[in-house]
Amino acid sequence: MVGEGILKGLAETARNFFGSYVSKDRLTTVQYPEQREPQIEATRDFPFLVYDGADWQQGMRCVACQICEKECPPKCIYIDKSKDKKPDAFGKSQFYPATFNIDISVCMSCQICVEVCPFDAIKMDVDYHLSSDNRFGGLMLNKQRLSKSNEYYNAIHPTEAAAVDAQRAEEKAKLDAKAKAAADAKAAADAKAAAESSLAQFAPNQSAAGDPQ
Amino acid sequence: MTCLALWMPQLDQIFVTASHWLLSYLPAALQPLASAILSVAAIIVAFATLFALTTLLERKGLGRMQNRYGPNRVGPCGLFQPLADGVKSLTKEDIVPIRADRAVHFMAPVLLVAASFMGYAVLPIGRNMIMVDMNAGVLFFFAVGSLMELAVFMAGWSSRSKYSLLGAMRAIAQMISYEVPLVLASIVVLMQAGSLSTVSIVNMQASYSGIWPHWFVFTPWGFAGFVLFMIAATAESNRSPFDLPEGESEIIAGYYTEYSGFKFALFFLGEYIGMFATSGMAITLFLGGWSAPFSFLAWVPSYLWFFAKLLTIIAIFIWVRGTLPRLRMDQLMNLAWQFMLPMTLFNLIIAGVWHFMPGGLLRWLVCSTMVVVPCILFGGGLKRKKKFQIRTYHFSQ
Amino acid sequence: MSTATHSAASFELEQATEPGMDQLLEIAMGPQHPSTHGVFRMNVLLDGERVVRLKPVFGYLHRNHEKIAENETYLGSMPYTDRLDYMCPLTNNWAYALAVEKLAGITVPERAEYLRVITGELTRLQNHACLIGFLMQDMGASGTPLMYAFRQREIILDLFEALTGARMMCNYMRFGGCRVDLPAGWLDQAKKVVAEFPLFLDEYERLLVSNEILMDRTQDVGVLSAELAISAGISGPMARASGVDYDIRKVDRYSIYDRFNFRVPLGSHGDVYDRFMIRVLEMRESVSILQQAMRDIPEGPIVDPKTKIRGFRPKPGEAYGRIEAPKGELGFYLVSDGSPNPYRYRVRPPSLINLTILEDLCLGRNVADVVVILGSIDIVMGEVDR
Amino acid sequence: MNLEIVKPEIEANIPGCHLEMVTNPSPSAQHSLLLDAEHAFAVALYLRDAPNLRFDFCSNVTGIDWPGKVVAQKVKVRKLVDGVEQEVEETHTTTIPGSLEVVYHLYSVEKKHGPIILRMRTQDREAGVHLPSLTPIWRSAELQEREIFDLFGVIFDGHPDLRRLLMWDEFQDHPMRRDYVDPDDYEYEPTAHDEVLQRAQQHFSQANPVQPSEEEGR
Repeated sequence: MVGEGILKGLAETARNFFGSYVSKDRLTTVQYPEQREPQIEATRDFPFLVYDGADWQQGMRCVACQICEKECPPKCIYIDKSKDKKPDAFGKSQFYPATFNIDISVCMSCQICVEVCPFDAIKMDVDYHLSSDNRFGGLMLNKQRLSKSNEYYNAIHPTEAAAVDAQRAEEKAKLDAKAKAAADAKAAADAKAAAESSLAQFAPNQSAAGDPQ
Repeated sequence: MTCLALWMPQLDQIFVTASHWLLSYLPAALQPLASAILSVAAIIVAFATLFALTTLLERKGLGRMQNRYGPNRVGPCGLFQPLADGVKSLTKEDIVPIRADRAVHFMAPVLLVAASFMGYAVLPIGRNMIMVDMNAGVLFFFAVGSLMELAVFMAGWSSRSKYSLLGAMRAIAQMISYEVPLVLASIVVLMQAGSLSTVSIVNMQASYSGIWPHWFVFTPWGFAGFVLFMIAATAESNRSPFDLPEGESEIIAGYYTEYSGFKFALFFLGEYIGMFATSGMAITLFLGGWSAPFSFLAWVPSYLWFFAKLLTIIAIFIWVRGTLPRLRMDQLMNLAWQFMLPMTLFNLIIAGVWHFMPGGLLRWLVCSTMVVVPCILFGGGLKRKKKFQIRTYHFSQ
Repeated sequence: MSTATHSAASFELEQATEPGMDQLLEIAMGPQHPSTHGVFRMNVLLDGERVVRLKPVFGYLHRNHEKIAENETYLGSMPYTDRLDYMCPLTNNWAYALAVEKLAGITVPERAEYLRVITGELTRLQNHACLIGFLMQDMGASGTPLMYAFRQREIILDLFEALTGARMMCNYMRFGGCRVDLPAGWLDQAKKVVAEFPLFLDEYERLLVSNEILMDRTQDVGVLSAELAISAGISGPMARASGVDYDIRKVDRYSIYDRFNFRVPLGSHGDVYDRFMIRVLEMRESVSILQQAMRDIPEGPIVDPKTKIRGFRPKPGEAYGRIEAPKGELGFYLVSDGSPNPYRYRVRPPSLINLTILEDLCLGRNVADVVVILGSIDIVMGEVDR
Repeated sequence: MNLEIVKPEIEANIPGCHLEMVTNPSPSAQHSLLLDAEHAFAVALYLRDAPNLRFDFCSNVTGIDWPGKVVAQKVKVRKLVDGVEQEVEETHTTTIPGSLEVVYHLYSVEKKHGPIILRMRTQDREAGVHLPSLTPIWRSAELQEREIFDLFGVIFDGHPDLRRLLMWDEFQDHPMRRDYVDPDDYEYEPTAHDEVLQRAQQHFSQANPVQPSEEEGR
């Protein structure tokens, strides 16, 4: 019979028409500004720089090694290495980025910078409200706009951040133990003075790093 | 209750009495002119509002069929969306192609809208609510309807665009082909009613046996005629699945490719108004015009029934649009000349048989068979010629 | 811009000089046209509405992907492959990873192979579903099938996002494995999605398969013979619709496809309807593969530990790796000279090569058929123009 | 497919043809056959039609640019310097001529085997180098050979419709050649990289008096 398939199709659209009033599964549209989709943990959009503690300049993990700049496929990262050094979270004296710019109009959110970073300093953000009225400057993020705290990182990617923190704590403990052993050895050789000075060296940084546990 | 029963006829005639009352203030010499202006204004306002409502309903209905919300941002439930669309089309730049024929390019949408509105002159919208009770009303309606073809062709030709030209060619071929079955399908009603006047056609249908009305659609020939008329009307008004003249995936927007801004909106308006007009004619011819579907509902104002029927037909249009893919030109022509035309001609014979046979079950049986058999024959012929079928597939090992 | 104007000018000249051409209508369908699936152009010569000649024009989206890749590290090209056929990023990743693994002789852990199969088949599901939607859109079905497909695709893209972090630009595969392991609860969710997918297919089939208008529009339209399909290098569902029994998953048995039990549907007519139906049937087979893969997935490492992320330098040589992508045979040809960048990087784009026979299919048909035939070929301009 | 078996078979069937095995040192071990241009068509036809081979599916066609190299070698030579025979280092430069190479990957749909890889090389890499087209044998080479013509500049004799594929017809150069220098008439795009920025600014100041209004926001 001619028209059978057409009637079947009509029945199907009618079913969907009424179904969309009944079933939530059918109507998948999210009414954006009022409704938001739940944040998926793995989501990524653009990179940011992690810092420990309260002060973004003090606690910045980035040591300006420029690996990410080299590996970035669209070459959207620009780093100037500092002239001087400052102590990092582990107490090692390191360079820091004098300039760290990411042009997110060029960035393609590929995450390769995160993968190659040996210092867990650059991670992927989830903030997609990035509209700007300035075509050129507004999408060029500088060091300050890129810096986000470790707490923020823990909030957006809890599983991944916990693993990173645990690893860093382990590293730090190792370094501490090493330093302690060195200090002990020194103390054995020399008396108290050396041990005190080494303690004095570590104390302020520990507070700046925040407690990773 | 008695109060309601008393008031209902008043309510039914409220527009008629109101216009009489308004006109009584004018000198007698001006009254015919003023009456015409008043009715024209009323029709334009009513159907332009219906157009706005339909665009919204269409988008919402299609949206729901496609599991979307449809427009719901402007105003409550998106009610002001048509208004926003209107403002948008008014503020858009009006672009005319350099090499276009500017005069014709301008006139085409105007003519289209004017032609599509003219048909309403003979449509009885309610009891005593008709602009001109012409005794050749149906003829006038189809004559005016064919003016739209001219407007469409003017648009396509004057734009000097290849897509517009293709669209216009398709439109002309399609609209002329479907005009034939459209008129032939309505002839059965004229045969039965013995009149070309729309008012007397509706009056014939507005009586009841028991609670059932005497609508022509409730006879075999009337049902076949109605279905054929609706198919032809869909093609006439370029609605999916017969929207080839503007098939957006093939020829951009067909004859109005080169129109923008308010002229584009006029095309849109003209198309919908034309669709309402042909639907209104289908209601008048087959669905008893403004008459109620059951005798006990006859107290509801007649114009409400008309619009209820109109909205139902529009809903079916939207439903079909949301489901079916478009036909191709040759298939469209095959349908017109190999199925619609023989069916409508055969329907004339059925109507004649119905007229001369004595009433009763036998008449019903004979006429129904006479509808079903050619339908299967012609439809099957269409299918057999194309040799399409559901296929089975095999798998490699 | 200059492309369009120059070509148009040269074309008009041609039109004037050839005899008998004044009776014909020349139309440039595209690059801005609703149904060219991107910025693709066909110069169509029409006699009435019948196509007399059709010349495809490419390159509007050309960005010299291959040259970019020659200046990137091997890993740096991985995110660019997402952008080739942006409907199915994961199979692009896979094909590239496979080619590099062949080039450098890297083995892939078993769990990673399963992850690749799962993500790859999910990609196939959503690509085929959407393609059918696009095809119906070209046929004028006002988007209803497309919206159903997109509803389903959304669910699959949510899975991709939960796993890879992005809906479309996944950048998930790595040389010797995958980037991240499944997050908690992902597999259960995916099982649910796959279990519900046949319901969607049933709905799709009720809506479309027996529709007379659709059959009338697609059957015996754009018939491609098996001989021409093989000679013209047509691959994927399009070749199988013409009855060419060639599925790289079966022929090459790459990855772990030899472990799964699935069938390869074959068409007999090679027309648009067959191409459409083959995709429907392939989706059903993909569902079966997915169910088997998700049942059997083992625990274990997801990436070969010997492969370095930085400083990856394969030995000099070359390799051609190919997979059965949803659109056809997607191959990557790599030449290494021992440096961190590939010396030569070539994509074998199924979309482009499947377009070889476009003119053959369209000649003598009319404009309405051209868009349907183009829709059934399944192209993505990101891949055609590269 | 074992090339060691195929090669003598072809050589036996196509008289006068000269085939050379190109070994591939990488773990993929996809070795290839280098054809000479005169007999390439005949060899390809044989590969397609020989009943035991039936390579009817030409999967991939691509070009490779091998620019000419100047290799400097330091050689120690004994020479008479100031009447005394001494060992002196001398630099010998040898020029390896460049070539454009076209690679065909063939599979067989009928026999389900493959790949077999064919290569052809041009004499040099000047403008207007010719190679025979294999499109008459495999239609799938049609667009791909056009692409090679477009991007590498190899002219395929016997190709039915050899035009540029991806670049526009008026374009002059061949972008996939290794020595291609891209023109700096690209759109000004703000970037963090000095050299790109410099080139962009230079271009805009020379060619176009209109400067980009915004400075990059560093």
